[in-house]
Amino acid sequence: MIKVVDLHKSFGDLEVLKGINTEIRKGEVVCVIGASGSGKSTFLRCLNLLEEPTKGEIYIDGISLMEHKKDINKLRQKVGMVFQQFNLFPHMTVLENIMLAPVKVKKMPEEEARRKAIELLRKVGLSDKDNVYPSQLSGGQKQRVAIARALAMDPEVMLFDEPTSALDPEMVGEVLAVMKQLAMEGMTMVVVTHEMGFAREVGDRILFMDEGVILEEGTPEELFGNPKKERTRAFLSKVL
Amino acid sequence: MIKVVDLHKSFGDLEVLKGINTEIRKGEVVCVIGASGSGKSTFLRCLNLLEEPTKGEIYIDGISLMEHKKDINKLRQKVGMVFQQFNLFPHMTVLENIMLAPVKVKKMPEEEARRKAIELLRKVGLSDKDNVYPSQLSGGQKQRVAIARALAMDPEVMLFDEPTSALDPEMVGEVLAVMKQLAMEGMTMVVVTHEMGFAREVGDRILFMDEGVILEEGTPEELFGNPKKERTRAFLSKVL
Amino acid sequence: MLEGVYRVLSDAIYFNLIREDRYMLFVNGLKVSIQLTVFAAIIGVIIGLLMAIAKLTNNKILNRIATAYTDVIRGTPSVVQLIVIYYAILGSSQLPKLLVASLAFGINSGAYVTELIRAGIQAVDKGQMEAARSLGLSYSQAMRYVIVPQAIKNILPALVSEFIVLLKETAVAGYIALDDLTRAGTIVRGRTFDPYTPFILVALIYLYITSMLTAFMGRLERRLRQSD
Amino acid sequence: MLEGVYRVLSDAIYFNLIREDRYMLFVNGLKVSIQLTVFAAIIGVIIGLLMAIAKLTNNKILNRIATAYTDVIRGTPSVVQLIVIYYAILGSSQLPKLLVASLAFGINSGAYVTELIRAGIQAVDKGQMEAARSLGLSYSQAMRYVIVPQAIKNILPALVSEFIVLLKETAVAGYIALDDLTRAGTIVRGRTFDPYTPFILVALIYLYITSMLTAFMGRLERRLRQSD
Amino acid sequence: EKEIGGDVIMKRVLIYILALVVVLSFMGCSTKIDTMKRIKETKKIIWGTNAAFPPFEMRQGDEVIGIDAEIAKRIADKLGVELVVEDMEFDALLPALVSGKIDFIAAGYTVDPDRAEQVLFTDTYFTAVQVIIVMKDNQEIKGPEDLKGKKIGVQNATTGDLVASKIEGAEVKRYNNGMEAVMDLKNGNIDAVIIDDLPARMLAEKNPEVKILEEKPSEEEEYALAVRKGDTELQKVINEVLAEMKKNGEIEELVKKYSLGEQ
Ligand SMILES: Nc1ncnc2c1ncn2[C@@H]1O[C@H](COP(=O)(O)OP(=O)(O)OP(=O)(O)O)[C@@H](O)[C@H]1O
Ligand SMILES: Nc1ncnc2c1ncn2[C@@H]1O[C@H](COP(=O)(O)OP(=O)(O)OP(=O)(O)O)[C@@H](O)[C@H]1O
Ligand SMILES: [Mg+2]
Ligand SMILES: [Mg+2]
Repeated sequence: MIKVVDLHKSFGDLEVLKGINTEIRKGEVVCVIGASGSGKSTFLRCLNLLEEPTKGEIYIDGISLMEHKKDINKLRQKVGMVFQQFNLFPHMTVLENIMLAPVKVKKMPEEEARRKAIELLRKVGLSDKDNVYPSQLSGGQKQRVAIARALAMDPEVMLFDEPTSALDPEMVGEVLAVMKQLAMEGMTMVVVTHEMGFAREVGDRILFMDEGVILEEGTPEELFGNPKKERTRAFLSKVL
Repeated sequence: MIKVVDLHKSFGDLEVLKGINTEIRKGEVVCVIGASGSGKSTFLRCLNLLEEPTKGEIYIDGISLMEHKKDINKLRQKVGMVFQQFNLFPHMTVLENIMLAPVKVKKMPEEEARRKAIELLRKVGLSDKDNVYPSQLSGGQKQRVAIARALAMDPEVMLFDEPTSALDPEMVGEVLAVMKQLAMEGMTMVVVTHEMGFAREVGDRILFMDEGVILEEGTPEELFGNPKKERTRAFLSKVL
Repeated sequence: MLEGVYRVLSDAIYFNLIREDRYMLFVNGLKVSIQLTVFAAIIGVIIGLLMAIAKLTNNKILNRIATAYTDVIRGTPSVVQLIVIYYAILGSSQLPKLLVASLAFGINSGAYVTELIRAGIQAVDKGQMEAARSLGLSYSQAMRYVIVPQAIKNILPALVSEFIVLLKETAVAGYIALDDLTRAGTIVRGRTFDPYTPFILVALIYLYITSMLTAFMGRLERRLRQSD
Repeated sequence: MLEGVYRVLSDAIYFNLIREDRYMLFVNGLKVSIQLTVFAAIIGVIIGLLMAIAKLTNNKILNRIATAYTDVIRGTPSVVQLIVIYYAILGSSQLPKLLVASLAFGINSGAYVTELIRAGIQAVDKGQMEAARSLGLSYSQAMRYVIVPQAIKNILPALVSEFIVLLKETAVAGYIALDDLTRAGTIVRGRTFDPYTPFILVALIYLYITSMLTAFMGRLERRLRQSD
Repeated sequence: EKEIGGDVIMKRVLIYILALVVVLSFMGCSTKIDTMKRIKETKKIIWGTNAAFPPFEMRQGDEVIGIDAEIAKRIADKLGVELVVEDMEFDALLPALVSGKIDFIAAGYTVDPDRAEQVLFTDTYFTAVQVIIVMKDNQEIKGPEDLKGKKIGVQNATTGDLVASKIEGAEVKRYNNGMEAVMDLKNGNIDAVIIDDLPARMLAEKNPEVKILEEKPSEEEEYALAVRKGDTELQKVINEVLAEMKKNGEIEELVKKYSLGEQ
């Protein structure tokens, strides 16, 4: 589904990604963990070409992202993304937020888009919030709308960048529940997270990133239960 | 030296001081303690007419502040003040900071003012910083300069409003040392502070303020050792 | 003394307003000034929007063009621009004078609006663009549906303020023989030979309109602040 | 083709600059524009400082006067102000024209400087005034020695920007028959009947000077930021 | 910032109006000027003109030259003082004279009853007539009758302005000087220009694309100088200068010199 080969990314002199190699299979839930500044977000954003890689290749369904920069809008439709800061559009209602991309990008008829949006809102448990503006929502509700908005484009893979770190603790659960459900329905997901419980329970595979490389990877049991590298152990001892 | 009679102060609808009565004798060191928002700063600032009392009287050396608002600049010369945020003048060197008031207000000749400033800097242990700008000083050094600046006007009483709360812990000592020395030299001082150690050691009398009144007062032994009021005890249990 | 004051005043009013229906000159002048300002404002906002986007894209040529435009316009007096555009650039275009003047002032205003809009767009959180792009919207779609609507809201009060500036700028329209409000003062002065009154009247009319606009801007600012 | 371009250009230069030493008109015009701007700026800063203080004191009458002043000036076009001040207020004063114009533009600029300085003063930390007063300095001493010097530093770049605006504003000095740079363009055009060249030259000269000033402002801003 | 409503604004504006009324009335009662005394004290006489009216006044380099310039110079010489030129917009001349900014007007200034109410005219020194300038290829406009409903360019506040303003349905465009009007005529923005005959000839000479119509839109008129009301002493001096120059044919010579020789 997604194949990453020797991915490098530098900001000026600062090399943030130093050669990432991995493959994400259809239906897999991959959780990315690691210390702050290790390059997790940058990695995720490269998968979407929100950051342009300095070197390396990314294939989605066998198509090279680097060779098809022109079709980036097409390719991005296959990849949904959810941000730490939600990034809902504040001047649109919840429904308009969700309908925007299907109507403008996929040229879906308004009515169909609306029906779909309402269905997605039901799915994330916010049926009653369709005509409300984002400023009137709680953080957890905002993030669930953001997930619905990404899902409206029927993506083949969903990227989550610390979707719960901007939330008050009592709202983390509701967002994780939605993500868990998505995973169970077979969505391919890459999740950067500090929620080790979620990673352990939902993740098929855990990537531990450190200083721009994937230092260690494995199933949750392997990685949490029996980390091989010293760095991984040090990190886990701090967060668990 | 200072006599405060039924002092009231309101900001709009909010009554912050609700009748303060006290007397401060020459050479006495009075420490004011109390919870945040209890009106300590406001009380201190009234002594200097930086805030104008709504009601009540303040006498300095028997002269009513309220009746002599016109001569406020004269009266203020008798009262030095040191602020939590130092409030040094950033566009002047340390020496210029100290010399400003003597030269402009007392019309002291520049040379004399300079000699005096240098002496005061020696006193607060900053002889080598005379031509330096405030931005190049550490917090503790700034506060010591502020004390020297206030002393340059030969005040009869010094007001300190939490002089050490904006300082990193390692700098608190150097400022308290200067204040202790001042107290030993017989300066009349009113000190709002959270440094209970200092209050206990240096204070002749402690005022405990609560919700705009002096709830309890006494020597450090009385007030810290055997507080009479419930509120005082509750406050002390939290800070000691 | 009082009688003298009264005489002077009533004479001033009679000669500068009543006689030969001279008040109509002011009324028509005001009409021209307002039309000119409104047209110029519309042109200015359109140009400003395009140029702001040109400044923000990664296209070097567009960047250069937009920068040259704003630098030249903001670096020269509007009177000079008006004269150059009217007599030189659009000289023999045969367009109505009001339109040419609107274009000239619009081109002038556009440079200031460009900076306003650019700042307004840059003030929109970067995450908005990223979210829009990640949904598959193209750059221009993201601009149109997500960024610009939010930017507009940010800069609306500043736009009203620019509108006031523009109204005042148009006072030099007389340079190209457009009978705007200020010109009306000149014409009346030419008829009544009264050096003060016509221009004091003109000043009062401007003052009244700009005060209204300023008050409107204040209300707008408060309204927008509330809706956040 | 090339020869034609060369001919047109060399003719334009000859008739608009060389013949009858016409370049001297531009040189003298520029001199007048710069003198006018400098004098007006000085007057503007003095007025602005006084009015800013008048706005900030608790004296109601001073407040009102300062507010009326800034409202009226900022609410009317500078051309109209120039005419009113020149012909009406300073009517028969017989002062040199350059001085009257400097006064007029200074009064105009002063209103904008007032707001600049007021904002600059309000941006100085309140503790500075309190510290100064607690040392026994009077309000005016505190202003003079403590607040204003700091405020000036804050607003220096904005003042340079106001200076640029002022230079451009003075382009309407021709209204009171002052031979400034723009008027030089009019005069040369009146001689050469060349609709393009004189004003394009004028525009280029303005552009050159404002670019210099803008660059200077940028350097000043950076310098001041460093010194913090 | 506190709430500023429309009514508060109205109140403020009313206060400004009141303040201005006071200023105005104060100026209305302003003091008389003793012109001759001032001229003698300052050793200067101020000539007001609009130096875009060839051949009567025009710019040469920094100087103002032309027929009126020579007359003005003579007046200054006669008084033994320095001549100061104030080159201003034409419409501002009369207000400037009345308010004391200048001491006399010499600007191809037509004697007219309205103006005579405000100022004191000297003897006349030149007879002029308004003419119509159109493009050479214009077949439509042959005389004043054809100007109805047309766009006519004039110099603001000149006799031409008054003449054009009386033409039925005409749209009058007022320029700061005749040259700008002719430039706009060539640009096709107006149909005709009405201006005094001598300047018209010079404009036509410099702009071969235009022509002057034979038929005149108004009667002949007379140019004179103007001084402030009450300045009879200065008026007398000027009249003497004019009489002298007329008698020895100097004026005619000047007309020839500046109309032809220049440029
Ligand atoms: N646009 C940028 N320009 C320059 N440096 C950047 C940029 N984005 C990220 N960086 C740097 O790249 C490094 C990795 O950042 P990244 O956001 O990928 O880390 P992270 O693992 O997501 O950390 P966190 O857990 O704090 O989100 C950091 O040092 C960061 O400062
Ligand atoms: N200028 C002011 N305007 C309005 N309210 C004020 C003002 N200054 C102080 N207050 C209010 O008065 C109350 C007492 O303030 P004050 O600063 O005297 O308390 P404090 O005892 O010094 O507290 P802290 O220990 O936090 O400094 C607070 O509620 C404060 O919000
Ligand atoms: Mg991150
Ligand atoms: Mg306090």
